[in-house]
Amino acid sequence: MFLNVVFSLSALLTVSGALMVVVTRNLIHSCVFLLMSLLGIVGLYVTLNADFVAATQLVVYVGGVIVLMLFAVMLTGGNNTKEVLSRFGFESLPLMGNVKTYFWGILSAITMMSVAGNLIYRVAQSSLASVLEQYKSSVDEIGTKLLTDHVLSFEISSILLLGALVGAAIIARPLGSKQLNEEK
Amino acid sequence: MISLSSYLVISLFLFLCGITVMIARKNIIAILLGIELILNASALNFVAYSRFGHNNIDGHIMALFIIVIAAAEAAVGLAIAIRYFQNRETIHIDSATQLQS
Amino acid sequence: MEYDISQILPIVLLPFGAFVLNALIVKKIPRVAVFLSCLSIFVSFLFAANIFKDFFFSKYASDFYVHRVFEWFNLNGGNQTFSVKMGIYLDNMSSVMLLMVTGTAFLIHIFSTFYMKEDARYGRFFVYLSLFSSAMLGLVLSDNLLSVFIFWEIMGFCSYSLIGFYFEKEGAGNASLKAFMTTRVGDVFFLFGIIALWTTVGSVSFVDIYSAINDGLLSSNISILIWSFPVVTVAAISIFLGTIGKSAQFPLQVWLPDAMWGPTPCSALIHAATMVAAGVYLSLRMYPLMQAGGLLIPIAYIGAITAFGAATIALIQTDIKAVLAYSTISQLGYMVLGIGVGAYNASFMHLITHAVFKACLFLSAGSIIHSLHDHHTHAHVQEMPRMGGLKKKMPYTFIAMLFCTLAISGVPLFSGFVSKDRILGDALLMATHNNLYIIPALLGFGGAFLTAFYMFRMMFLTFFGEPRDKELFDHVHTEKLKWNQNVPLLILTVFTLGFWYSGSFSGQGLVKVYDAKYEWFQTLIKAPKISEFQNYTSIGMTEKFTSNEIVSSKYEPDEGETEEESHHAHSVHHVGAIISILIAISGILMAWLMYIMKTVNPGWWVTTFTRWYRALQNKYYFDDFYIKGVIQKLLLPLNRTLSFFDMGIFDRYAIDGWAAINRFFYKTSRWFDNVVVDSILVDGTGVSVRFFNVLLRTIQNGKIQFYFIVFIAVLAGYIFSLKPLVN
Amino acid sequence: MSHLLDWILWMPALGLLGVLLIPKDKVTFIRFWTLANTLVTFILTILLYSNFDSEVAGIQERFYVAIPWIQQFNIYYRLGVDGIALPMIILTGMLFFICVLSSWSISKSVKAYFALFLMLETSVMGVFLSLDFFLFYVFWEVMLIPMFFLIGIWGGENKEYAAVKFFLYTFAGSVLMLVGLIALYFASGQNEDSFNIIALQGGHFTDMTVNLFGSQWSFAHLFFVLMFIGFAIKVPIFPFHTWLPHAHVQAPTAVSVILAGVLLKMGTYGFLRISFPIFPEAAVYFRQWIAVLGLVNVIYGAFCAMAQSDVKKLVAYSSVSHMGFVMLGLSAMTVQGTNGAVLQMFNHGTSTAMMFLLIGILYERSHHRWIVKPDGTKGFSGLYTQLPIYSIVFIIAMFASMGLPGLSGFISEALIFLGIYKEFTTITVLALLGLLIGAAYLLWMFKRMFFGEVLDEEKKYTDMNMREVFYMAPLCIAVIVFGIFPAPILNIMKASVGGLVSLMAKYH
Amino acid sequence: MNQTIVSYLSELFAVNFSPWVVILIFFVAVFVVVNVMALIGGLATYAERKISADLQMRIGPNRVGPYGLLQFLADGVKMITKEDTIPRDADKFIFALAPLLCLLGVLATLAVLPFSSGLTLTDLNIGIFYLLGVSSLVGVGIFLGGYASNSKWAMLGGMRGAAQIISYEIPVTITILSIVLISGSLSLNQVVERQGAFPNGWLLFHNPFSFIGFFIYFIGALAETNRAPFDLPEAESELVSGYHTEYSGMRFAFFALAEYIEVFVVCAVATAFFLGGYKIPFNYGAGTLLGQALQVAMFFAKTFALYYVVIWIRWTLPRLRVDHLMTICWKYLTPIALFNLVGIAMWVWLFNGRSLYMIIKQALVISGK
Repeated sequence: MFLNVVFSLSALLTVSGALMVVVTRNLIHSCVFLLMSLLGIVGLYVTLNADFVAATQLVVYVGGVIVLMLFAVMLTGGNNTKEVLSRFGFESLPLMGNVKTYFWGILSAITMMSVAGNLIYRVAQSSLASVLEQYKSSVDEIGTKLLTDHVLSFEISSILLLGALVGAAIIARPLGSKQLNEEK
Repeated sequence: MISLSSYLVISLFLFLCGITVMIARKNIIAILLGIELILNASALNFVAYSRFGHNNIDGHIMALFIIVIAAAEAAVGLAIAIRYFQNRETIHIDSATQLQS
Repeated sequence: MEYDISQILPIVLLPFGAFVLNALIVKKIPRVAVFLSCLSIFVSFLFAANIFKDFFFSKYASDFYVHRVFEWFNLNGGNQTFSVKMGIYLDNMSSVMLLMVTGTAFLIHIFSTFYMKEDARYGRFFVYLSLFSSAMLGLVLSDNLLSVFIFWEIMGFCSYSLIGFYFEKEGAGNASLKAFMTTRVGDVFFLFGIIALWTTVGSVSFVDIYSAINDGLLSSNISILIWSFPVVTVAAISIFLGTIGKSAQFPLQVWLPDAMWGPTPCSALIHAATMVAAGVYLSLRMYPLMQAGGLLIPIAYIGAITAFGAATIALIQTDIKAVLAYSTISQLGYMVLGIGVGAYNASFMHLITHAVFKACLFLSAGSIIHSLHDHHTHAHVQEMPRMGGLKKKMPYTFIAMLFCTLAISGVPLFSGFVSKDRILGDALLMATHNNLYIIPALLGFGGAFLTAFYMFRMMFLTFFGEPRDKELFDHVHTEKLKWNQNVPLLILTVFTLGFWYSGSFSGQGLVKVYDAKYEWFQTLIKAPKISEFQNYTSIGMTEKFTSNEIVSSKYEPDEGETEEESHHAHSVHHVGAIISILIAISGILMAWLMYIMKTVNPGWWVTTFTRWYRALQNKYYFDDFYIKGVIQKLLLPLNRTLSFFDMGIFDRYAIDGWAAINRFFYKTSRWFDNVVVDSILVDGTGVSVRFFNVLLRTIQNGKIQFYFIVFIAVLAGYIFSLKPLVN
Repeated sequence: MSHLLDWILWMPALGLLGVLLIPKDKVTFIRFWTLANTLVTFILTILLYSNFDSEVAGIQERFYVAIPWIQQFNIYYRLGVDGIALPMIILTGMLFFICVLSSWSISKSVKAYFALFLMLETSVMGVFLSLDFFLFYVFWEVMLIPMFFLIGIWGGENKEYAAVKFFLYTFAGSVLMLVGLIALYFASGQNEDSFNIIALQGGHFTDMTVNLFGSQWSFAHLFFVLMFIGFAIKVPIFPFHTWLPHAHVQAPTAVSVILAGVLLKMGTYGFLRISFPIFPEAAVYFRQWIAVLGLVNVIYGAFCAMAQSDVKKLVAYSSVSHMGFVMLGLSAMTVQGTNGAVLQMFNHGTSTAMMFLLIGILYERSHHRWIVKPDGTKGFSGLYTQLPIYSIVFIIAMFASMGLPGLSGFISEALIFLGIYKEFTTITVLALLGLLIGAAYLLWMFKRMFFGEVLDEEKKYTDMNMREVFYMAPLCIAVIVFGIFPAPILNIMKASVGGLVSLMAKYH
Repeated sequence: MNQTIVSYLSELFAVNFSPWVVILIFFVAVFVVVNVMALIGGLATYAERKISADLQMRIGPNRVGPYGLLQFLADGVKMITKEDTIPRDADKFIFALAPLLCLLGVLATLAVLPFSSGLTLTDLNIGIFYLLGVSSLVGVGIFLGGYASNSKWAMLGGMRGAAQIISYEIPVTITILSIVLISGSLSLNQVVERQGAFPNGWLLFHNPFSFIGFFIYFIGALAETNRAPFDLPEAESELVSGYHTEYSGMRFAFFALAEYIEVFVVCAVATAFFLGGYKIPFNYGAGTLLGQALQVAMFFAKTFALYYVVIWIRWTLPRLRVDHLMTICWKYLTPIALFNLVGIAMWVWLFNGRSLYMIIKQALVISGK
């Protein structure tokens, strides 16, 4: 029951956040709504007994990614609203006239929706349904598995992170004036 | 009663929002937001399946890896976006036509 | 009589230890190095004396020996077994030898402290001496041919280094190279002999070889090239070739005169007393093999020829050391002759006596040379024409040299007489038995005459008469008795007297020591009876000496089986003795007439026998033959042609020729590649591709999101067409 | 302990990685790093020696490593060591350590030099350690690459020619070996032992025939000959030896030390490890020809050496001559002969390494190597007076390589003669003449260079410094100690060699 | 769930609460704690002013109440009654959201603080991890605040704050990780339970590395809470008042409150991690309410001691420059923290977790025998 409350709250948060991300034109706002829906996902993880994943989600997204996004928005001229009104890039294709902005998005959304309906139908009538178990901390188990079964992927992901760190630092390094000129 | 399909629906919705964002927005950063949404959807799927399916923890670990990858992707992507903006004062995605034929 | 290894081994190990230690410290503190060398050799002399005492008083058992064996290394692996043993073989002969070597070596060390004093490489000289002494002693003590060979070669190395001791001089280099290579020729055959014996007998231990000879193991044949010989002959010949190389016998004697480039003490020790004698020692050890190989007559001939020829060359030498060198060669020839005529112990006795007086002679020459210092060239003088009248200046050296000269020229009461006379006597005896021995005997007597002559020529030219180089003479200080200049000489001089060896003053064994039937030398040194080594078991290195090794003397006089034969032998010996005495005296008289009385003019001989004189001057053209003939005309051109063939012809055409062939192929294939493959096939493909991409270009608008939509559409289509995931 | 071989094999590779990571201007750091790395490898080989069980014939179980590598072709990563390989491994470790010290004075692109050097060490170790024929071949080939560059970049005036010649020549040989390899793979039925050298051994192919050019040939004989040529080029044996003088003369000091000390041994090691055990019957069938070739090597090499006026070339030909002794010992197929051959491989490794190092030291001072200059004047004279320590070390090296008793060369040569005497008496006699010539050219060279008056341009030569003395010392000690007391080396090899000899003994 | 206020009470009274009661208790406890925290935050402002006055030889607030003790109430009233202004060009939605995010982030951390062995709202066994996560909301809040109020000072302040917080999270996290290595649990209760009451049992003196680690953590914490000398986001001399320049009234109060409470929180974490937390000597009165009270008292005593140090530092040290700030973080703190991590790992591996004190004791005992 308590779980239901948490679930419904966080589901609401998630869904509404995602929806707002889609519909808002303001980039900053969509970042904030993204944050909202991520928090909702944290709640969903909690209802799924995935406490460690939840905490990780919190740390990484809330602490890192969102702030990065905001930074990026700031550094790239913040929120230029004219971009939102711009058209799709289908001028090169003659049959694509000047159609409504979200037409293609909605079309593909409908497509995927029906696809997913198909999927969910099959999943629902499959034997996947199962019951909740007693809550049990997943930290130690995750740790054990990470260092036994998944150790290789663990290492690889760490190397990936290192690479991403260095790469990002190198890509976004401040340019010298000469360099700037030649890159322009 | 919370069932697997409810989580699936939520994640599907996230996924669709992500796709829509990626298609609709012209701002590179916005597209990155969409990607984040999609990644989260998949992570949620993983965790949900590991919770309701044969009950083991691997889904969590997959989710962790997805988060890791998301972080890396965000870092590099945003760095690229910033550098792109430094070079030509826009991050409109269609303005990236240097490699176009 | 208790023996364990700790009484024997130090004799070798002390000088070797001194060598190792000195090699390390000689640069820093040469004095200490010198002292250590002398001390070590002296201590090993004490050990040797102790051993000699034991052997001397042990009832003169002629066939008494100590044998210790240890395994050097083995190759047992799989089902293969092979073991290399080293050991110590100590019998009467080696005990006497030990005493001689250590004694002379010690005295020469002492003398060297005087002679090499001013030399820049004072310490290093002693390092070499220690190494040499240890090697020589090891050779004396070693029980098998392999270790003999090893020490033999190490001695060769020492002689090489000491001949080249003054390496600033070009000639020293030539001399050392010549010495080493000449002996090496012998050594290689020696090694072959060792291997032949080893493979046939299965061991190279003396006793095994003796018993193998006794069992006739060695009569099997081996085939070399197209001929086939009995092993025993091959082994005997090759081992005797080793002797020839080492003790400078007839074909290979050329190196010894050049060896005088070395410092005089090393000439005394190495090239007079010990190393050159080692060859004879080896032949004596292998006497049964020589016998069985039927090699005695050739040995006798070689010895005789060497003895006589070297003596003739010595006649005209003016360099004092050269005279001594040739006399050494000829004396060694006498020893070999002794082996050839079967005078086993006489030959060995001559080895000992010769070692003593020749060492003394060299040391005396050394002290003369050292005191004759030319103040113009700042060099020591060894030319006899510039000497003369030194008797007053250096009396002690004169006494020593006089005694030694008397000894070497075979004057009665002196050691040389005793030993040489026995050899000659035996030669005469054999000549009476076998006509083939007549020539060696005659050559031997002639050599004795010449020996007496040229030795006294040297004496007269050096000490008597008026000084021929006044200035040089005046610079010589009158010598005072110095502990390290004259005392060693005098000590050695004492041992040039005959009775030490013969136990009698006449040298004919009339006076006996103790209750021996004959005098000690004849009693002690016997040709090994190969039949007695049958029931022999080698004994481990660490075990105590046990009495079953002592075989009590079964010595019987073997000069003829029957009474009259032995009587005949005695008579012949008396005749020989008388002849040799006369010969010696006549030789001395001749020299006296020539160089004191001046009644006979040497120049007359030169002018009369000019061709002979030139032949002697050129040492019978041996060097010319070897160097100009063999090496320069044969060896070097062969090398040059071979190496030119290798690089210039074989490598250039046979190997690099392949490149030319390849060049043709790559030219053709390059044409094919350019024309056919590249321009027709490859570029043609490119053209066709260009045609198609004109069509496909239109949908290639670089719009990511368009691609994304397409991707989603395809994905959707795929999923719709999907079968149910589950059940 | 079971991973010791992996460590020995890959330690230089780790060092190589390290060198690649060091910036190229940190020259001293690179040198010390390489030095430390080779030292560690050397210590590991010593560790291997101390853990070696000298009783066991053949491969030591406790070090054996076999991991599937390319399974569908039954190629394994198989490492193992036996008494024949171990001396070579120790020699390799020691020589590489010393050569790093000796190439301290290399100043031209140090990083690349040491990187290639460590690569070379890995490949050589691999050849000596690998028991899988394919792996063996791989390492054998990899060895060519660093050699090519080391000769071609840091070499003398005619380096390109020498490098290309070395590469192509050796490569041709190894191609022949490759043919044999593939033939063996198919002949042994492509099971998972088809590349296992140990499993191939023992003469399974004796009676097999192969149809070639429409006629029946004995499989063993045909491929023995092919592999023989392949290895003979490496040894090198008479008709295939001409790359050696070029490579030696042009290569830098350290490289020619490695070339003479280790690489030549790889050929004879190949005979001992592959040709003879796999085709024993063929080996016995061809043995007198092997002996004759060895004899030709001895005599011909000695004569050619005597004619040289370039010291390095002289020593190069002398190693041709000495490897001829090894071939003689192998052809004997007796316990003394084979032991002597393996011991000679080790001893020649040390002595000739000393010679080359010394020549390198002299070259650093004089920048020429002429005993007699082309214009007929003296190249060197009276070095004995000028460089005393150098001369002492040179004497030791020279007498060791001419086989003076008491130094290491003698025992091996005596054992070899002892081995072949009963089989080929005539060849023994002639080979002894070769020994004589060997003494002759070395001593003649020594006399011409070291005796006599000191030339003017030699006045400025300095004697060996501490570093040079330091890296010559171990070799001197090895030469002297193993000359007096060879048991330590013979003990580790004798079991394996005995096994090999008894295998060969079945066939003659 | 390990040890919470609920389970503690159910043990204490040996009754099983029905879910409703559980939720009731839970909410009551949360209410209490949050208000106490608000109170503490208020008092902290007072304390800050008093202490600064003391350090500067002034008297400080002394009008309202005894020693001006009620000053903070007066401030609160003023805050509430002030007009709530929003700039015209501001992004209103976010402008309203930012302070709430800050306060949310801070208050959420209180859930896992172990005030005593009983009084813990919820003892997650990933407690410290969770704490780090939610506390990073503050950064977002500050940033959004800076952005939303459309002014360049605020903008700069917000950016600085976000950058600083994100950067300094790294050494702090690594240090905490190394402590977690020692104590082997992420739950703060467990960490505290692993320690002893006396300094020899504290993790601070567990080994040299943890001793260094404490200072790294403390510096990082100062930076994370924008306290001097790291108070660049609100550098009044450069930026007028940093990210809350445009704020007024209760929104500003939220920011201030959030900051002070966060300082308290980091001090509490330091206490729990290094200074033996709520442990009282001989575990006096375990299980009884008195014991709980003593533990709470001990916990607060240590925390306030640290709090005093923080204020002291603020009024003692000058402010850093931005590049110096980043230099300290990336070039000094992070490497040292990593070194500490390795060092502690080695220590735990070598002496399998014994502390320096125990090692010395054992050595002495052994040598004594």
